[in-house]
Amino acid sequence: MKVAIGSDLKGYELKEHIKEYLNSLGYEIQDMTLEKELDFFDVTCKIAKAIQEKKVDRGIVIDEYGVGSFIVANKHKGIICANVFDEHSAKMTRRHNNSTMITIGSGIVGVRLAEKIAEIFLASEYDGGRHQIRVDMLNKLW
Amino acid sequence: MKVAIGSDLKGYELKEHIKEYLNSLGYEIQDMTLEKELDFFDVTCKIAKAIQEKKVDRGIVIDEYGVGSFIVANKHKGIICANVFDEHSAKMTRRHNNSTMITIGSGIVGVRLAEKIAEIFLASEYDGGRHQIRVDMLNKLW
Amino acid sequence: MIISIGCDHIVTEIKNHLIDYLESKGHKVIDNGTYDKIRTHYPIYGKKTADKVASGEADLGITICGTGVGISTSANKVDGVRAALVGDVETARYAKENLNANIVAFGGRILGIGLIENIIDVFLGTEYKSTKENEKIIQKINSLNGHVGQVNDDDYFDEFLKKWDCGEYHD
Amino acid sequence: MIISIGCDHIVTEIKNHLIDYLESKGHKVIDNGTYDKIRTHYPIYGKKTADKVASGEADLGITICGTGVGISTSANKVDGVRAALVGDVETARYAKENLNANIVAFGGRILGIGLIENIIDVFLGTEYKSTKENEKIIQKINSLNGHVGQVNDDDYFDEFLKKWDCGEYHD
Repeated sequence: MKVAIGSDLKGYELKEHIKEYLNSLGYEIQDMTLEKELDFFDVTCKIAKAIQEKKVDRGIVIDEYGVGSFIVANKHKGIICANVFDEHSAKMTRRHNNSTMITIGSGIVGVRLAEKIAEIFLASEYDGGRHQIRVDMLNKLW
Repeated sequence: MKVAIGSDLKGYELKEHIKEYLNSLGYEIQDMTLEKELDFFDVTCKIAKAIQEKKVDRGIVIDEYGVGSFIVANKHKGIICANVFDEHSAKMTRRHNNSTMITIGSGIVGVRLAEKIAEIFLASEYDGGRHQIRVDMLNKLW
Repeated sequence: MIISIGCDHIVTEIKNHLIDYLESKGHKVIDNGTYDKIRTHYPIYGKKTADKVASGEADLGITICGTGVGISTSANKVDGVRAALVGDVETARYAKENLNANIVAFGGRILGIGLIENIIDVFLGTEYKSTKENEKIIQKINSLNGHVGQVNDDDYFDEFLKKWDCGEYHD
Repeated sequence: MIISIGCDHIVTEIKNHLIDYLESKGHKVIDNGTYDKIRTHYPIYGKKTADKVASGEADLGITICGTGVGISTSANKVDGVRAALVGDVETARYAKENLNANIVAFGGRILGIGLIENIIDVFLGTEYKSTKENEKIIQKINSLNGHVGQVNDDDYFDEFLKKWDCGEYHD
C-alpha cells in the first residue's frame, strides 16, 4: 500500500512525526511536502490528485484544524475524506465509507492520539456490502 | 486568582506554551515545575497541596495522557479534579463540580484545544445551588 | 436563522432532539429527514440538507450520521457548501470564522449531546471574518466546484436505489 | 468478567444500553443505579460502583455522568480504586496497561455510544503490564489512600441527604 502524507506549515512538525511512526510500522510513505511553503489547499489538492490518478492508495493531510483540508479533499471527484480526531472514527470511516483520505488537526489532536488514528486508518479494511450503495452515491456526486 | 501550573517531562513543552498563553490573558501563573525532572505523581501532589493549603486557587497539570495526574489529584482530600479533553467539559466541571484542578494530556490534546480548555476552565464560575450537595459528598470522601 | 438539518437512520433521535433545541432558541428548522429508523443512505440526506444551504433557502446546515463522515462528505460535494466535520468546539469556531463554513457536521455515535449542543451554539454564534487571507482560501475552495446541475434534483440517486431495491447490494 | 457499573440520572439510558452491551458479550454486570431519571447525586453511585471493585466483588468498573468528572472523582476517592476519566480509546489503553486502572469513566453528554463501546472493549481487553516503573507509580498512588472505613457504608452520605430533604440545598 502506497501512502501519501503532507501538511501545511502548522502541521509540519506532527507530519514529520507521523511519517517516522508509519515508517517504523513498515508503511511506504511518500512525503508530498518536503518543502514547507504549501498551504493546506495546495497540499490537499496534490494528495487528492495522486489518489485520483491511482499513484497512491491512501492520503493523510495534517493542518492546524484538519477541517480546511477535509473540505478541500471532498471537493474532489471520487475522493471520500474524513477529518479524524478519534480512533473509533479512523476505523469506522474505512469500514463504512471506504475513505481513502483522512485529515488531522495538529492544533486539536495530540501526538499519541494522532499516531493511533493514522495507524488504525491504514490497518482497517472496507466492509463493502450494503455500504457500497452509499459509496456509489458519493462517487456520483462531484 | 492564583493559578499553579506544572508538568512532567512529556508535558513540559505544552505546559510552557499554556503558561505563556495564560500569562498573555492576564492570569498570574505560578510554575511549579521549573525543573524538568518531576514525574506526574510528584508535580500533581505539589499542586494539590498548594490548593489544599489555599496558596493557590486553581491548578493545571499536564502529562502525556492526563489520566495519571487526574487519579493522583483526586486522591487528595478536598480536591476535585477533571481530566479535560474538550472545551465543554472545561466549562461544565467548573459550573457543576466546582473543580479546582484540571489535567490535560499532551499526547491527546493539541495546542489550540489545550489553550481553550485552560482559558475556559479559569474563566468559568461555579453554579452552586443543588450542585453543592454533590460537592459536599465529594469533600466528605477522602 | 433558518437551519437545514439532515441525518441517517442511525441518529434520527439525536436529530429530533436538536430540532427541538434549535426551535427552543427561536430558529426555524427545515428537517430533511430521515424521519425514522428504517435503513436508508446518508448521501440522500446530506445532499438534501446541503441543497437548501446552497440555494439560499436556509442560512446554515447541520448534518449527522454515525461518525459524521459520510453525510458531511456528501454535503461537501454540493457546490457552494463548506461542511465542517468537527469533534470539538474550537474547530467549529475556526471553520465558521475563517472558512465561512455553512454546514457543521458531527458523528452522533462519536459525540455526546452536551458537546454537540455547545458546538452548535458556537457555530451559529460565530461571525465569519472577511480577511484577505480567508477570502483567498474560500475562492480557491469554490474553484473546485463540480456540476451545478445536481442541486435540488430529487431523482439524482434513483439509479442506485433501483439497484438496492433489486437486491444488488447485500452484505 | 464481573463489571460494576453506575451512573447519575442524566445518563441512565446510556448505562442501561451498556449493561445490555456487556451482557451480550458474556460479562456479568452489577448495576449500582441510578435506575431512573429522578434527580439524584453522582457520588452515591460513584462510591457504590467503586466499593464493589475495591472489595473484589467486581473485576472492573464503569462510571458515567454528564461529563464523567463528578462520578469518577467520587470513585477515585475510594481506597484501592484508580478510575480513568477518558475521552478517547488510547487513554483507556494507557490507563489499563500502565496504571492498572480498575474503573473507566466518561461523560455521557460528551461522548457518543459508538466511541464509548470502543473504549470499553479496549479497556476490558487490555492487560496490565507489571513493570518496575508501573509498580512504582501505583504504589505511590496507593500511598495516598484515605479512610478505609467508608467502603460499603451505605449510610455514608445520610447527613447531606437529610439536608437535601429539608430543602437546605436549592438553586
